[in-house]
Amino acid sequence: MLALYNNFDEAEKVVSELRSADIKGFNADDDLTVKSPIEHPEVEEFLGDKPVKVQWFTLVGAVMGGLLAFFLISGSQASFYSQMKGGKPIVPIPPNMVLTYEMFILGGVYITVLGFLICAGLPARRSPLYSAKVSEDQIGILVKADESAAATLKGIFAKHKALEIQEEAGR
Amino acid sequence: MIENDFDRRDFLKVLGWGGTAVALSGCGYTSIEDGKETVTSYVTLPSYVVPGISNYFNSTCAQCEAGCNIMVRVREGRALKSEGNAASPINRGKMCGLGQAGIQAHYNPDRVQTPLLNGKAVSWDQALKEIEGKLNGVKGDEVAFITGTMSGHAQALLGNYMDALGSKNHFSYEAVSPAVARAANKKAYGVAMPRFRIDKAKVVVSFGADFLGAWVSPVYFSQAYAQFRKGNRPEGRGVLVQIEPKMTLTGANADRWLGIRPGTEGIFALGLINALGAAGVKVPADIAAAAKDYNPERVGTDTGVAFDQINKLAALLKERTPSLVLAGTAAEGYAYGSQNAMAIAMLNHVLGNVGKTVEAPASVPFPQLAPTVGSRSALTALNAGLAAGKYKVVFSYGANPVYSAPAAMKFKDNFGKAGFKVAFAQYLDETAKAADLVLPLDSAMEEWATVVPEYMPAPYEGHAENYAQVSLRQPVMEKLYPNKEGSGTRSVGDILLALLKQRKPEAYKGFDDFYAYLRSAVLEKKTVFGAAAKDDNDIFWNDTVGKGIVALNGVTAKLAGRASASELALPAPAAPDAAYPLRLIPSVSASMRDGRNANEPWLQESPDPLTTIVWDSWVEIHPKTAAKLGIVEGDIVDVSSKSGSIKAQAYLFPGIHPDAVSVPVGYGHEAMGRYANGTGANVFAMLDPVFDKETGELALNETAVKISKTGARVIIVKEEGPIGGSQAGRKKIAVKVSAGKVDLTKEV
Amino acid sequence: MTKDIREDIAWAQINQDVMKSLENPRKLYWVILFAALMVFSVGIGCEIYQYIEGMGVANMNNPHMWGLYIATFIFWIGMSHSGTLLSAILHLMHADWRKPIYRFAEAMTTFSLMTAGLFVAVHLGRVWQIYYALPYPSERWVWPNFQSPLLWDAMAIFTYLSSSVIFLYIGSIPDFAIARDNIHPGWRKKLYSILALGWEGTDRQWRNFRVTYLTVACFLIPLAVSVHSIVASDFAMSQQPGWHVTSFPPYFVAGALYSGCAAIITLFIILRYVFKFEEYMTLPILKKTVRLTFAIAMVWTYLNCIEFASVWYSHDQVAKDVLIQKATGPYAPFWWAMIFCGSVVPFVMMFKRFQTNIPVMFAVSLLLNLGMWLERWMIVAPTYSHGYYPWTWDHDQWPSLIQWGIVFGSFGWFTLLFMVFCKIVPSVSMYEVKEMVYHRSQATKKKQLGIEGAH
Amino acid sequence: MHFSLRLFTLLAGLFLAAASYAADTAPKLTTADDLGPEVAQPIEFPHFRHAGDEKDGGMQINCMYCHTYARRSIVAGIPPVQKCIGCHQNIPSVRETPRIKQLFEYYDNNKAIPWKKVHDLPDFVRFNHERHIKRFYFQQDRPYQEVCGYCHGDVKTMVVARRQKSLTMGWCANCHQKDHPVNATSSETGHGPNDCFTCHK
Amino acid sequence: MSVSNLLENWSKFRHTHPVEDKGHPDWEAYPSGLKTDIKWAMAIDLDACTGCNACSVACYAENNLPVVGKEKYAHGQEMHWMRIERYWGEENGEFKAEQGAQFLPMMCQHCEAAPCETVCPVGATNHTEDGLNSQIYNRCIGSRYCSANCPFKVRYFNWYNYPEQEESWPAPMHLQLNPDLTVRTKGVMEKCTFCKQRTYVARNNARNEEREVADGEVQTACQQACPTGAISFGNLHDPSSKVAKQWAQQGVDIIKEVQDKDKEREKMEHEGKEPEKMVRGYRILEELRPYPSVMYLERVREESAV
Repeated sequence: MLALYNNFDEAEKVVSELRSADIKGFNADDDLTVKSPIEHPEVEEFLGDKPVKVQWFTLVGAVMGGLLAFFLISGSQASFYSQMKGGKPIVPIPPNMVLTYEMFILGGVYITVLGFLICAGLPARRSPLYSAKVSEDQIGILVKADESAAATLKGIFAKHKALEIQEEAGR
Repeated sequence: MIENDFDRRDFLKVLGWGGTAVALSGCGYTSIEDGKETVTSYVTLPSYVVPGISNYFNSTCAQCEAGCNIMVRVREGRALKSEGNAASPINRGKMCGLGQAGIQAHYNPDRVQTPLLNGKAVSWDQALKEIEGKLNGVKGDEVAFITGTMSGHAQALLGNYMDALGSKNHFSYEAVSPAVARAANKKAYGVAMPRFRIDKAKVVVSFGADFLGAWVSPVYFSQAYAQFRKGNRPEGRGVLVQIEPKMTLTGANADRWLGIRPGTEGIFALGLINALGAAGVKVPADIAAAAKDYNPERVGTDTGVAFDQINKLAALLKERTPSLVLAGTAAEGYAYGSQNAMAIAMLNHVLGNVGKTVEAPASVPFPQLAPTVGSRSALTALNAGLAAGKYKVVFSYGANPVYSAPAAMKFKDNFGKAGFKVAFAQYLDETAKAADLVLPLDSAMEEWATVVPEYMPAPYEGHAENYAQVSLRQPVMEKLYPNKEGSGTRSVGDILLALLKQRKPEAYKGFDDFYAYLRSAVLEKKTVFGAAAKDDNDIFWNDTVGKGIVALNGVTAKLAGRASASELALPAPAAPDAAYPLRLIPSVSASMRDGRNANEPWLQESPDPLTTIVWDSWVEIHPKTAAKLGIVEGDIVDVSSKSGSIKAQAYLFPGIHPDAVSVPVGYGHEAMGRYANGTGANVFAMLDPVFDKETGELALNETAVKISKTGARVIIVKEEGPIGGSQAGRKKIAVKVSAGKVDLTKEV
Repeated sequence: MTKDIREDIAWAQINQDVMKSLENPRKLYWVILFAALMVFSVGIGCEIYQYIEGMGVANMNNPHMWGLYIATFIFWIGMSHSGTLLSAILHLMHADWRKPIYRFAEAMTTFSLMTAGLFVAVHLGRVWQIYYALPYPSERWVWPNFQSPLLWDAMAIFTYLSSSVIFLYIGSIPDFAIARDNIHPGWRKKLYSILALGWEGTDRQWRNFRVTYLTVACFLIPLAVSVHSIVASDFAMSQQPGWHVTSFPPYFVAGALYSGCAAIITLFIILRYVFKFEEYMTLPILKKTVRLTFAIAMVWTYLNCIEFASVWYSHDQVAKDVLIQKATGPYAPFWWAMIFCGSVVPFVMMFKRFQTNIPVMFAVSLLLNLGMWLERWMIVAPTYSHGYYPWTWDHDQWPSLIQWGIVFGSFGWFTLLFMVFCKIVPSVSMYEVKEMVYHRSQATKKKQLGIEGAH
Repeated sequence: MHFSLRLFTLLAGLFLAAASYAADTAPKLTTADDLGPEVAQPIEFPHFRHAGDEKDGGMQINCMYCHTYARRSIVAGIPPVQKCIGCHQNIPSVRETPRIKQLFEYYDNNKAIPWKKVHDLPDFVRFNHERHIKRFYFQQDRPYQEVCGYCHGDVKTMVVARRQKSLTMGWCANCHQKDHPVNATSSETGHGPNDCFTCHK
Repeated sequence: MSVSNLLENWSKFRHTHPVEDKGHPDWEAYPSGLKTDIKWAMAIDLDACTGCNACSVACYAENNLPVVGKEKYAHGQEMHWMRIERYWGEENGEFKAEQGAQFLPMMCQHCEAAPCETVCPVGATNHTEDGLNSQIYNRCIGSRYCSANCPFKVRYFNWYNYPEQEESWPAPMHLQLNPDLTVRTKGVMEKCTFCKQRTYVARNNARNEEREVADGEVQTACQQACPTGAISFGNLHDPSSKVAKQWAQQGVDIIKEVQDKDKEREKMEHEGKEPEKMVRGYRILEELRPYPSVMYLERVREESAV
């Protein structure tokens, strides 16, 4: 069930009420989603804290990239017919460090983005309950609930004069 | 190096270069390609030829008259590179750039490949028949033969041919030979070209003798020079003083270069004698008499060299003996050139060098093989004859008079007057173009010949004092243009032999080609050539060919007493003509010489040592003079004399006397080949017809010129950068140290 | 005080305005596009000729082994840096006035990097063997030489390019969603729905989005710095006088930001006109950008002086000679032109009335870029013609028309890419403008409330 | 979510695989043993007949009897026609076979046979037969079939020779890296030169 | 096994040549029996050099150098690996010819620590185990960084496709090309190789006969041509070779960037003492620490002469 609201204040009220009101067959933690046209941290506070795990991907990626770079480069220098160049050691540290640094960043960025896609569940199919308005200027509140809870929820939505309420039956 | 189990001619037949694949593809593709190329394979092969390993064949360089002994690297039938023959006393395994480029004369794309009659290709038979026809009913003295310096059996054949024709008119012409000096030497020492022992001298005073660059036998003299400069030889490191109006390569290597006013070399020499006398050196009476008026002050004013320098030089010469004084091209190129040369030669007598550093030369025991050294007077004589319409048939070989004769001589027109003109030519050069019949010549890599060096080297590595040598030239690869159906090239020897057969068939029918003639001629005299009578001919011959040098017991000439110095009379330097204030000095560069090798790209591309200019000729002007005329580097200037003018780029050059300008000879060919044509200007053409009073040699340096800007300006194509030869204050690039500071005695 | 942006502007309005830029720009757009195409094709023609004939046609020679190609290469690399500056650095600083303009700045980053990449290929003598320089396990057991600064370059640029592409893309996912929702059906709609990855703006998406965007931004800043200091090390690591300068890396970075900002001003003005973005790319924002640029110009000038000073007071006569030759030799006109454009012209930006004067700023920004291009050329060429070894000193070597043609072609190529991009991707970040508007209106509301409370 | 996780693991796996492969790869890559193209020769020279084993009707002639330059020159070379004739004029039994007829034709017209190169390395590569023969045939005293076979494959079973080894740089290097005993007796080993400049000209 | 190889031979891969000289890592390729410890080096006596250009032409002949012609020469695109430089004496900005000119043959100095090697992106130029600065034509991709970093500017680039250009080797001139070398194509850097093809043959002969390369066994083309024998070339590690003797005698040590004798000379000059007899060996741009393998001997001029 998707309800659209005009501004954040209303949306927040709705959310908080939904969470406080204990409705059978409706778990506010899992079944409640807010869709907004812009990034809006306040709403999330009302949704209760949900941790973000992207940083871990970042760490792994960066470290992996760095190590890979160093060993790949030094290893290949060692296996390159051990050619002497300009009186420098065959495996010189400074240049390898430069490249390690670059690969460190490269790995970091790539894996971070990968992490983002995973954590944000993208790419994903769009749910049928979606309104173009959300990408424009309205806030959508999407709830999943049993038939039994439907009426109550609708009530709550209506109370806060939702602009529009979409409903999808089944499941 | 070479085993001779295989007849050379057969060898060349089997070892064709045709099949050899030449790697031009370079580093293009990275994959291996099977079955694209063919392997070099032969029907039969001498055991000493191994694919992938080079053979070296000894021969003789033909790039100049020095006749250096070379060995040519041959692989899979291709001549690759000529290198010096280490056994040779002339060049001792070394070579000059000019010689190196000989290989390009051989492979030159502009060679004449078939006989041409009035520009149309004909077969050799037709060509020879034509000659015979033209010679019919022509009296002997109506035939003239102009050649360059010649020697060896080809010359002997030529002599025989001229005799057969009953002609005495063999003109041996060299545009830049030291003929005047030779004449003067004859008077001063009794021999035309004594052995100059630079390697024995402590001081060498050279009056414009460019013995490191283009004088007589440069590579040989370079060896001597190296000796002379060694600090660890008993005489210690030698001192070289060069006195000349325009700096030559030798001048550039002198400890002291004196830029003297052109033409006053003789005066300087006498002044020096005078100064030596003053310094207490014993001077023969007649010389002293001749030199007495030349006190340093006067000489200083005449020559433009500060007189204290003359005294210092005298002191040096007095202190360090033996010394050696040389008279070179620059000194002799004047109306009174022989006077100059004579005066300079006298110096050697005064300094007592004769017998010490001026030695009696040895020569080969066969006069008919000895070189006929070319001269410019020969051309004058021929020209006179031609002008008078005396000659019906004219042959030319190894000379390019149409190019190198001064325009004032009108040689080209006179040449045209001759009824029938035959040119033996490798290129279709100016003379060949003017000729009716052109006979294509083999290159030096394709022909058989014997060469007697113009300058016989001093004994080397345990040779006898009277060492003399005959050098052999042998084909090192199959002809590029073989004699198929009458076309192709032939060696001068073969041509002369064929011509002789027309005259005296019976005398020469024994020899089917020049090789056979040469072989038998040598074997005839094999005892003289150092073989025992009982030696097997083939072994001896193969051995000789393998060595490329035949050492002989030469005949040593005597140094005769000198002529009296009483007739030494040197005019004071003429006041410069107002209309033509400057003196033109045609300079002879080591690589370009008289221009016969101008079509060898390596020579065009290798920078002139002193100016670093490539691919063009130039006008050397002293910065002061240039400033006066408002000329800057790269200005196209018009250099004009009474008899002609050229346009060339100006180059400001510190090594030249302010009253002189210098233009290199050898450039500006109208016809020769893709590399020579139109590069630079031909300075021969504009020379004034002034001749040496005694020898009648054309005086090269007697041309007065004026210079004017044309307004055009170019960026000179040269090796050096915009700051010329400056080191921009950098410490350690090319470092010079004064001899007093270093200890050279213990150097390896 | 004038506001950076109207706070009462309706969000729907924002969508419409920006979406319009994808539909119908002004005529000028097509003119520019066509011109760019022409110039680019000239460049291509020259390159083909050079490819066939060999590098000789560019009229380089023995001392002058590198010419305009490398100079222009550095120029483009430099240009790329300001995008990062605006999007990443200012993002971390929460300077929200960047929001309307950072999108095209990032686009500029990406495309100038692509252009720079072209020059690597153009410059090589045997570009068909370029794969030799890639570190891949080959049958031959050979590897590129990791000691070579050129290889660091390649690595750095690759990292930078890919990262900034990703950054650009991540940043515009929500806008793709908007485009997807608002555009009429057609190939574009399909395209956008793919690019949007099914973005719905759920709280979960936003949450991760925020963190990711921040992280990548953090990575980009050191990366950007490293990239241009590595380019600098192409020269600083070498031994040549005038190149072997310690202060090169920071000097290059400053120069990079400088030229980048100048370029942003130019493009700002163009886009503003072409896409009718007066509402969003407002004069106050221009003013802020200009001030930023002026600051950086001063930094660059300072570093420039430092470089000269360090050369001048060192006892390295050779390096000194190069400097003198720059100021007096055949390159003097260009060198002084560089000083003028780089250090004198920016003072125009001090004056308030010019800061918002479109034509003046347009001209100035162009001059600045010219100056920065000259700077790069003046780094490369004079050292060649005046190195350690006097004999190899050269007359000033003048690039051939081929060389010039390829250089100009690169500008065409860049403009082409950029203009096409702006036509396909919203060049103003809609959702962020909304945020900007939202937060600012909130702020003012609070202020008013405060005032009323006082009564 | 799960879709993306799978994607992630897949990508990460690929990345790691590629990386470890790259880091540890080179030696494994050079085991090619492919066959070169058929090369049409002017005369179909039956190598198996000359060099082949007894049981296959071969005469077990040493490679270097004909390719005699291999031991003293950089190239192995093709024998001059004279060499073939030298034997074949005394072998009347095969005198009339078509190939031998061809051979004698060439000889009588004094024409060299335009053999095609089979093992044709690029022009910038320098392969020295002499060194390899010295090292493996004379010093290590291996059988000649083996020594020549390293690079030329099993020629003694072929009619017209055909390339059997890849002869690529990696293939050469693979062997140059190995330690080979100095000679038949000693235990001391050394590997081929590693300098690019030794083989690249 | 690159990584394991890396860890096993770490120390080998870390030593810097030539300063802490443990030689070239590849010397292990030669079992003790045939160890040929070679360092090719050259000594050029500027006093003997007359600047006659013979060496330069010989180089053209030996190394398949193309003739570029006037127009390209004008653009500075000439290809002479060996160039003869001519300097004048200078006095307050004016050239002085009184002591003649000063010639300097300049070719690749084969530096032990060559600046060109480190910067090549593909490793086409390396330090070989016999002490040459190699140039692998086929590996070169033409980035021209090596030349940019060469203080002597002795590297020459193939600006055009000379092998296929009509004027470089018009038939039959191509028959003269030396089969022991590649003909370099468009876009490749090249330079003096100390006549690698010759040293290669000499070394192979030596190893076939299981001996060391004798002094004078191999001559470079320029050395062979030089009419005054100003150039000497040989193995610096063979104390009996002429080159080694010269280097030793001139007090030039290949792995020093400042020679002791120069230190002393400086000290004396600093103390205002006149250095008495000195030796004349020096290396160009030594102070940049490329450790060149070519030693020059100062030209000597007699000041007392006139």
